Amino acid sequence: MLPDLPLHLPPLHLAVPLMAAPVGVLWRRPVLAWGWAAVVSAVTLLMAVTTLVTVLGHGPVSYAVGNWPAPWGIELKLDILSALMLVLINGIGLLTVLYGRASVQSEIQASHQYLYYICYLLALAGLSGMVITGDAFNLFVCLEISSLSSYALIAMGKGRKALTAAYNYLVLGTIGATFYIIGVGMLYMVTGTLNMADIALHMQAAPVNRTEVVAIAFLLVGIGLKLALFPLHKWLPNAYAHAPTAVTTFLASTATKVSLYILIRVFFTVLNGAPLLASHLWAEMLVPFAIAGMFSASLVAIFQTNIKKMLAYSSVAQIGYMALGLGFGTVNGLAAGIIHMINHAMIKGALFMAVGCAVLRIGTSASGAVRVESWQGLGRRMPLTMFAFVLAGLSLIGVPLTTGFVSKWYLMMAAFEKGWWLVAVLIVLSSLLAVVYIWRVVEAAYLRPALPGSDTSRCEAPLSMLLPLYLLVAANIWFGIDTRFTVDLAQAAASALFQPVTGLNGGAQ
Amino acid sequence: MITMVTLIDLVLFTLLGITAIAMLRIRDLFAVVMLSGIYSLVSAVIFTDLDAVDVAFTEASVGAGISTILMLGTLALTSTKEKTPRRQSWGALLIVLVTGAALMYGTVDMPAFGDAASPINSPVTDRYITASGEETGVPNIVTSVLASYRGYDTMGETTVIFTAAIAVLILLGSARTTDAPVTPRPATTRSLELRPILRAGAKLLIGPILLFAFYVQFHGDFGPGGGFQAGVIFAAGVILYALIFDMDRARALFRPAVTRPLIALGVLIYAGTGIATLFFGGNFLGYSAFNPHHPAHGQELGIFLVELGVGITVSNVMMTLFFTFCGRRRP
Amino acid sequence: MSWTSLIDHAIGHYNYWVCVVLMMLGFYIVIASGNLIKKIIGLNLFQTAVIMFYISMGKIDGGTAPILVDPEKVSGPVVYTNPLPSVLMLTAIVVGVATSALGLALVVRIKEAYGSIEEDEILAADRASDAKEQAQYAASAAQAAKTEAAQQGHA
Amino acid sequence: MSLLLDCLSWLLILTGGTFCLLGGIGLLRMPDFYTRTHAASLPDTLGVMGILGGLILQGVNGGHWMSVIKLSLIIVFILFTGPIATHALTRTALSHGHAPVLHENRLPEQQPVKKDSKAGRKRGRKK
Repeated sequence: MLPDLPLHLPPLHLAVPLMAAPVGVLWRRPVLAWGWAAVVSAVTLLMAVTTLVTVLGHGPVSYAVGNWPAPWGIELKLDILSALMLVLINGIGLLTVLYGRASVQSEIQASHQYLYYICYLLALAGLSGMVITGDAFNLFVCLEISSLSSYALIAMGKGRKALTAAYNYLVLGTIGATFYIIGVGMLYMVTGTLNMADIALHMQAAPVNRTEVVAIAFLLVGIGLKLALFPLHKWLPNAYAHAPTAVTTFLASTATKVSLYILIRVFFTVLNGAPLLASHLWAEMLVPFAIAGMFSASLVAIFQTNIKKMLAYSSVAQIGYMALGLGFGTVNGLAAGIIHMINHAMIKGALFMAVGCAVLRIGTSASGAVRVESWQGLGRRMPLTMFAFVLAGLSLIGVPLTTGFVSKWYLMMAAFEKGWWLVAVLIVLSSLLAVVYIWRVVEAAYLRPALPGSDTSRCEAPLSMLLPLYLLVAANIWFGIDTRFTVDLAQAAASALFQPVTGLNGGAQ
Repeated sequence: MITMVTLIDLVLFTLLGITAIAMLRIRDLFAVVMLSGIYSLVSAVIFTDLDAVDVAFTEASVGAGISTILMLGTLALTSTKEKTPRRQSWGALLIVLVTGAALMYGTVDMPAFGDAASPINSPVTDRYITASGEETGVPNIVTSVLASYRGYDTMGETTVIFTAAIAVLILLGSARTTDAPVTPRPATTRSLELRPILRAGAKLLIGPILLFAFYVQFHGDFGPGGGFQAGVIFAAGVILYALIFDMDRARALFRPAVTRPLIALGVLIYAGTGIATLFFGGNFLGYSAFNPHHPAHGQELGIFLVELGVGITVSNVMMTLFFTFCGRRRP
Repeated sequence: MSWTSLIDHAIGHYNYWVCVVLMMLGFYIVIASGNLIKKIIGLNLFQTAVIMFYISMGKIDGGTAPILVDPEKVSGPVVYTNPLPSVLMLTAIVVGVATSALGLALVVRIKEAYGSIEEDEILAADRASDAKEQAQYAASAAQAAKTEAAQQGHA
Repeated sequence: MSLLLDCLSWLLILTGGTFCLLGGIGLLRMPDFYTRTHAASLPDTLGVMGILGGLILQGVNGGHWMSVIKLSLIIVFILFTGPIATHALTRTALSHGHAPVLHENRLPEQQPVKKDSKAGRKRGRKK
């Protein structure tokens, strides 16, 4: 008897990459391992798109694992936002696998490449698992799958600094995860359930309780650490700078986004309608941190000589924008945050991919290849790569006709709607800082002479890397001009999140 | 209300606090590792006292056993002294004090310890206690919740262990490992071989340890235990053999070529059981579908299978971890 | 609040307080210690304390371990301690040992790469190599600019 | 019969407890590694055996035969592991040149409580 697969898609989003990883032990040859990862990513992307279509057509999906109804069993819950996240994660995943073959070949020793792909599949499984689950503790388990595999992926970077970066990420990430389970434990203590919607129902009914307040604070700090929200971002720049470029691309465009997704879940599903949220204090508390992050991280980025590190600091700043969207605490603000989350995944994905192309061809030491000086004269040597970098950079700055402009536009609209004029001005000002640091790279590549002794012959990255790169750049332009898809979806997702939670088992909307 | 349990609890908790403070102050890492083993053991006693026998079992075998061995292996490869004097880090102290104060503030509204009326003893728990016996046919509620009601979590847990093994193989699995027999072997190992009493004692113990592992694996439905504890105990038996007799001989018995595929196999058994239920018409991991006429029998079969998967993965991961850490040559 | 109720409160929350103190001891070791192994040990301490916190909340006075007993063998109803925290914490222990194994493997590799497991020494080594690289690249960039200027002057 | 068993069991438990306590005191008060190991092995053997023996009698008294069997097995295992562990520990110490502090090689001014192992080892080698 064949199962009705579309009906059972929710658990398969986790189970398929999770089972593909151990099977991957069999394919030791790098080509086979790569092919396997690519096939699995394509399948999961297909599943994710199917789920998104289903959710858009028929409303949120709820799935009782093991036939145990929530709150006794674990419930998987897919609404528009989680389906959107699934498409984002798996889409970026497929692109980085396709892109990563040449990059991984040059940066990771051949005997370890199959382990790299296994770890990638595990990270994919963990991230998908976090997005689909409706259970607060199950989220922690999936978080650990993705975290452990990310630590290993980062440690695979060339050079010893990758090891210390992975170690620091491990320590801070574990503290974050532990804070998260302390928070979940306290919520469980006062509500007696682990199902997010069920927790929300209990909290709606009960008066404000000091244990709940502390629990939410711990959840915030724990997720903030994983999200690298300023000032909890200390692990991120080094981790991104020293990881293999394919890993940086994947993590920068998915891992922090999923952390933001958890934050949204806590604010809008767990705290849904609870007396705690009445003052919107929690969301607004994010605003000062978000703005401080936007400025301080951008300023630090300006003074970086390591391009990967510069982009990593820029990520911290961009996380500030997303958190700011959440901090408005309005439907439009949340929508703006979600829009920027999607757009930033595309922007940073493209930028890091371009960096990877350059690293492949410059080919000095791990840290040498990403120094601004090494990039001098690169405009003539790798015109296509640099052109992509410039386009993605423009999108990061927020020039009209790019996705970056769209997200900043909606953020400013949300600020105006709230009457926060100063915040709107600050958004523009901090975007100017991005001009400075992107310009430094562009200047080096196009206007400065190449370093003595370096190869100046024209040498473009292989097509297998350029194609995914240009696909993302094209997406940046496409969604910058035709904003319907992202904006409509984000607004639908945001307004769905503002619906009160009224019951379990799919009755959330 | 002061009961005997509360009293024992108070004493043990105080002991735990003292151990933790000693761990903070001592700079000899060897002593700190030993203290952390003691800390785990005392925690295990407290867990038993608090009726969490499965957790106690796991903490004793993992915290006091495997963790300590891994740490000792690391010490052997690095150094046993903490060089930098403990910095008087006021920033760290401030962070910790603020966090601690927040937690203390949070305890104010917590239900009292041992209170049967506290919210966590809610309908969710009620069903586990009253209905799990009939629904799953497994008397140990922890096992039935772990493997069935929240089996999806446990699948994730098995994957976490698998991930750790892959990660450790990435980091330590090549270059410096001693695949060929090391010559000459360090003096301590050789002197160990000359110890008839130790060897005789170990010979007598290893058999029962391995047997006990199987007992724990298959008796986990009825008493404390299950795949995870069984896996750790089995690995502990092998580790004992490797420590006292010979690393190379142990590795020849449990070759990486065998253990590594088995790690993957365990995860596949678990997730495969989930997929199999789909073919029987149930939801993912809905074991009842295995036997539509007697759902409880289906549950028993499913729980047996996934526990087997957990046991296979965990035992092989633990052995792999041990061999990778302790097989690495000192730099 | 009367004295007796205060004492009752203290006894009812002593467990949680000790757990908090243990958590904070572990947390302090993690963030204040400069030794990489000790940090991992601190993480273990922290996590074990959290486990204890969960298990404490599951305990019921007069309860017994959540393994069903044959109702015919005992007289009267049996109170079982809450099994759910145990289940959750079994998972947490596994996650904890996985994390510390990975952390320790990283420490071994760091020792091999840097020759040290002290945070200060590693930072110093990194700083030294950074400064060297910085100087090297600054020099070559300056040289490149000079050559370019000379070429333009020549033209 | 049952009263007799009960008394005997409590006697055993108390004896075991006393040995454990003595072991603890000895661990703190003894001068050097070897004597301390000796003290530490007391709770491992006599202490545990006393307490478990007492518990076995309780089990016999109450008819919990499963517990009696399990407790007896524990005694057997502890009887194995305790002395072996102590033996391995002391032999390793001895083979690493850790000499016992004997009466004749203790300096008169040295406090017996401050067992300085390094000083002890040096003098041990001289001998």
